[in-house]
Amino acid sequence: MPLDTKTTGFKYIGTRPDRPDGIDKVTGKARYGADAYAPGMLHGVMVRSPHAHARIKKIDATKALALKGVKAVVTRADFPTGLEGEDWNIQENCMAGEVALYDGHAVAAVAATSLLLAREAAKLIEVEYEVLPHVTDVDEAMKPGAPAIRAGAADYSVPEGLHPNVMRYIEYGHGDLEAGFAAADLVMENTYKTEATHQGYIEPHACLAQLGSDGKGEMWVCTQGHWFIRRMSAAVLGIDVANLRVTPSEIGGGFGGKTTVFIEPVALALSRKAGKPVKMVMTRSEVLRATGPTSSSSIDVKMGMKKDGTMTAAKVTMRMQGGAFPMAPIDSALDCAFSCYNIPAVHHEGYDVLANRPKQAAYRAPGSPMAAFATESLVDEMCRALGLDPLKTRLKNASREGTKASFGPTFPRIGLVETLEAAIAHPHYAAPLGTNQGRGVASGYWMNWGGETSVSAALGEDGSVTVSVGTPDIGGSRASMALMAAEALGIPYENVRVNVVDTGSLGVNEPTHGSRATYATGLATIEAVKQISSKLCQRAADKWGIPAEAVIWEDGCAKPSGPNAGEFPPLTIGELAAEMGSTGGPISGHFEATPSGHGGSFGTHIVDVEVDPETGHTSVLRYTVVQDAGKAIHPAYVEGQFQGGAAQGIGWALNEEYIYGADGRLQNTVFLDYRIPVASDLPMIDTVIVEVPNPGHPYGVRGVGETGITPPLPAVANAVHAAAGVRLRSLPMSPPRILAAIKAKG
Amino acid sequence: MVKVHLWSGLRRFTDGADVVELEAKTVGEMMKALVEAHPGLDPVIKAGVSVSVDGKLIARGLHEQVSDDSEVFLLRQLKGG
Amino acid sequence: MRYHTPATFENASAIAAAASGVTRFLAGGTDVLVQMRADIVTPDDLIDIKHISGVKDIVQEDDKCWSIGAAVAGAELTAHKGLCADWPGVIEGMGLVGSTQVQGRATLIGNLCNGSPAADSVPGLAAAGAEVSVVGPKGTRQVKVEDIPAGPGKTTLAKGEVISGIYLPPRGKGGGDAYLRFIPRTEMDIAVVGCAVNLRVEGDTITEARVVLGAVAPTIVVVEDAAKALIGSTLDDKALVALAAAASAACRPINDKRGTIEFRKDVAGVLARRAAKIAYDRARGAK
Amino acid sequence: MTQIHVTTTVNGDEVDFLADPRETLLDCLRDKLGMTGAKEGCGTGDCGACSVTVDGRLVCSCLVLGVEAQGKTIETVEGMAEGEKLHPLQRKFIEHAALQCGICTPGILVAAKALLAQNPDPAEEEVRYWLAGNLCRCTGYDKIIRAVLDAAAEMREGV
Repeated sequence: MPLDTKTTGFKYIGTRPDRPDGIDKVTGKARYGADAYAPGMLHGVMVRSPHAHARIKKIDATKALALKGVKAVVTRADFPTGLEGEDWNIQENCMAGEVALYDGHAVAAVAATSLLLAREAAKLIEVEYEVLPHVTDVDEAMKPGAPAIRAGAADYSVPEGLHPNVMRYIEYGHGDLEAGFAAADLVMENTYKTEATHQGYIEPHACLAQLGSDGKGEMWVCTQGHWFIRRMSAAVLGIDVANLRVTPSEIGGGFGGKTTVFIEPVALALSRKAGKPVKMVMTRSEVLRATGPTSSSSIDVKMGMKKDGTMTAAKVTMRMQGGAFPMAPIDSALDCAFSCYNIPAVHHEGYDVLANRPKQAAYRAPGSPMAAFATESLVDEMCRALGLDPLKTRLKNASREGTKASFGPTFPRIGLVETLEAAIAHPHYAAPLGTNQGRGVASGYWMNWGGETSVSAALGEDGSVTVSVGTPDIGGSRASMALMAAEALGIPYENVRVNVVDTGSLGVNEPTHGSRATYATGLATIEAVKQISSKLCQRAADKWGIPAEAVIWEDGCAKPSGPNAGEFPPLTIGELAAEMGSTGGPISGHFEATPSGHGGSFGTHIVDVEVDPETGHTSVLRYTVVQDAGKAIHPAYVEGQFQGGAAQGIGWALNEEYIYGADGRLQNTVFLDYRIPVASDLPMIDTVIVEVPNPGHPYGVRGVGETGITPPLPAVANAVHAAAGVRLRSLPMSPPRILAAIKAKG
Repeated sequence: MVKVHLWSGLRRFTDGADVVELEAKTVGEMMKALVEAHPGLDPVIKAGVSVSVDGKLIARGLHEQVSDDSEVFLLRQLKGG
Repeated sequence: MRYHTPATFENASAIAAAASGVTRFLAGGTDVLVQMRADIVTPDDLIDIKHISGVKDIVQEDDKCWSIGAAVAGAELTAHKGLCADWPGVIEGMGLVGSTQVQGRATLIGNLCNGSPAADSVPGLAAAGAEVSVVGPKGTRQVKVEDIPAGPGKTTLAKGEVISGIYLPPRGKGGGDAYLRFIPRTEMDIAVVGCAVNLRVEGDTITEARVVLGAVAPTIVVVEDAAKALIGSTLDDKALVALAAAASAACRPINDKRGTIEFRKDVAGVLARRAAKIAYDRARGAK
Repeated sequence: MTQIHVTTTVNGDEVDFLADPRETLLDCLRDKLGMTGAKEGCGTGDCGACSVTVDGRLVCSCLVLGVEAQGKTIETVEGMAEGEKLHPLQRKFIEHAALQCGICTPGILVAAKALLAQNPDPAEEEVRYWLAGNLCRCTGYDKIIRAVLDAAAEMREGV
């Protein structure tokens, strides 16, 4: 795709205007998932398995249905059969079939005239279970004798002889590994473990669904991607996608967790059965028990290094459980494991394993934080052993343009070196530290994503422009799109209105995921509004009686392209728009693509912590994020992504974890015990935006949403080591673990 | 001939080769030729792969050009959060 | 669920005594509403005591004893200068319960009657020697705070009994108290270990002491040996070591999602030392 | 289930509704009065998204029963702006990009307003501890804290 790339001399790009949806969101007017109501609406409540693994012998809803005001009960029997592949997985996850596969797995649902009544009815639905043996730990799930969760479901890639819980096996690499290790002065190998975490969005899943017996339906839902919701819901229910119109609400956080369906097809099924709209809103406990947390992981990493810090070879073996369904993100985890470094010989191996836990969903750079925790911890340990500066050692080995990436291809223009240089030069890196304090650094990578994208732009009669996009605005993307449209058209930011529209109003769009919205929707927005300006040039040319090629678009005006084109005063967008009905009709632009020049984003973080040697408590004292944004369209929201990613990574490193009891039940199902960072846990988070323009975007944008969660896990572990003299190779580094390590050290 | 690099887990479908040479002018032709040459790869490609051409990830652009000196990698499909 | 708003504690007690199903008293509601929401408890009768006169009062009696109404919220205690000056440890314990929002509602008596061994305000109250008055079908009785909890989620209160108020003794000369807890974050967690120390000094020598641990046993633990380690000392290193050892030894904790047995024992000793230092400084500053 | 008639004042207006005694003030504000500014993030008082003030005291409306609102004065995010004039906190939140998804914003604004009412010049640490019960998963709190401190400074100058 030929792109008219521009990386300097911007008028609007790089400024920090107020976001267009700001007032709605500070006054309580913005409507989120649970803020919708419909006439005659019923409330739906799910019945969930209290067992980690159990055969469903019988479901009896007689007592529930006898309650006045209870309108429908659905079970798996109300869904079509014969689905295959991921469609079947999604259906099975939304409503258990023969076996409940994890604590919290939905087994039935009820709709009633009030929420209180629906809750009461749900308690009256009697489910008879035969409890089966369960396994929740990834390493345990691969051992002989572990209960097979779904025998015979492994794909082509799994060699014979592995436990039936292994769903996929991946192996790749390049270079001579043995020679590489032989050439090293130091070879180290360790095992690292990370526990599952949750995206922790503050807004629970919510939807308002209506489906008729004719298969025509509508849904209001908080989601990162309503076309995904449409496709998955339609598949689970066996209806046509075009018959289901999905409107996205404002969304209260997603981080990958709102890219799939949980309650949506069930609400539609209840609505179809009851003949009325049904609203379903998850409780926080349901969100934690039964949506899509991350995988937990167990990782072996081995690396060879010369005395001067040169990396000679590296090998990683990654085991991940993604719940009772395949598709734990081993692929991206492996690709990110050594992506920061130019290592002559690398080898990757990965196992995708089933366990009796909820089906994992994407969480911000899926797989990359776990991989970085292992690799970047090991690099730090090796730098310590060899007495090397950890940032300079990273710089020495850093991937750059032309490096053969650890996952195969040659890197195009990337910005890791620039982030490392900025981190080394940052005053934070040289600042003094006190007693029990330590500093850690780490780098991280996310490859980003382009994805299916459609954007429409329409010119208004007064010269203002409406842009219709399909990627929900989770963190200020309306502002970024408006800035790019304003820049491309040369009109004020305020004259662009960006709307996130429903599935009936635009072609297919993938969700706001994969750090793709500013990149892909931005690219499509620029191309769509450029169609408007080129049409306006044509109108001006017609008016002036000169060829369209002789007209250029500049500063919001059509102008003759030079003296040879003739002398005409510029025509403004407003003048041209006012006449468009009589000069050829309405003007709009449309662009659709699956752009693939997204380019990856690298980041380097510096963190200072203080560890209380008597309690193992870790305080984060200072934090700096350095990351390549390609070009920061709205720098305030880029900084926000950096800071938010760092905060989530700190939570993952220190206190967040899924805790399963011996009974296979999740023990921490509320925010009181699922401990995400609170305001008093964190310092200000300093940011440095590095801009190495991405040649794959007209303005050089790289996605920035995900990379920021990757370095904190190892950076904090490295800082804890520096502060307390102990190396924690299992996350979270909760106080009991740190104190035990300190005591073991003596 | 376009040289296509496969991940090594696929070697058992390609008689041990992790680079396969094919006649193709587009990504679409390349995928077709790949399955014709090594039918064992069919389920892999149907399950979804990404193709990297000269360092650029071609998600589903079957018409994208490849030439004999292109660097082509078959990669596992990835999605972000 | 029936919602009652009695005008006296005697009426509240009578409603509870006559009830046949599950009964809960409602003051701040920060535990009851959570339990209702989580389907742990759905009361048949919910008795809101906030319509009873005097429940929002903090009064210092003529003998310098403090009388605190049953519905006084944490934020109201924290804002009370006289009470904070006399019993800073008690108030800082209560102040640690939940968020600012929870402080707007949560009460000392609610924290006590919830029966959690990790309740942040209870060790401080017990260390201070606080008592509560219990109104029941058989009349009113005074009970020491440490005699109320009976185990996780359980109290010694009989059917129909309700606590109407709490009484802190006169502070007197040379007194100081402190409460510390350990949590993984800085806020919003349940205590993994809590420790309150209340002591009195004459000159630099400790003459009276009470040390109470939370979250290390089914109920709070009044640690006599820890108090002995302090009494007669000037909080020298030897006393601190003995104090920590006694505190650790008194723990009968469990492994759970919030901490391990070993961790709780260790940290109980650490917190005892740290809390004792604060209480000691306060006592000497107050003399 | 018997419903109880409740009369209360919300953002200066006297309103009434019928409440099942099991329903929270948050349920009543949202489902009976159509005031969906306060959000339910947890229902257990751990996230602060439902923050309102009752008789001037900051609370989680999910931890107050609707029937307890009888005769009280309630303020919500919907009452912060005066007509089209935003409260300085609201303006500073937009200026500082202190919201990303915005779901925690109503609760944080109500909580921050309550803080500044009792302490017009809080230190950073005081703001952080005061807001510890308001979870935000998007921002890492940095820009939220800056917006509150900046609004406080502006409000002090304005006095």
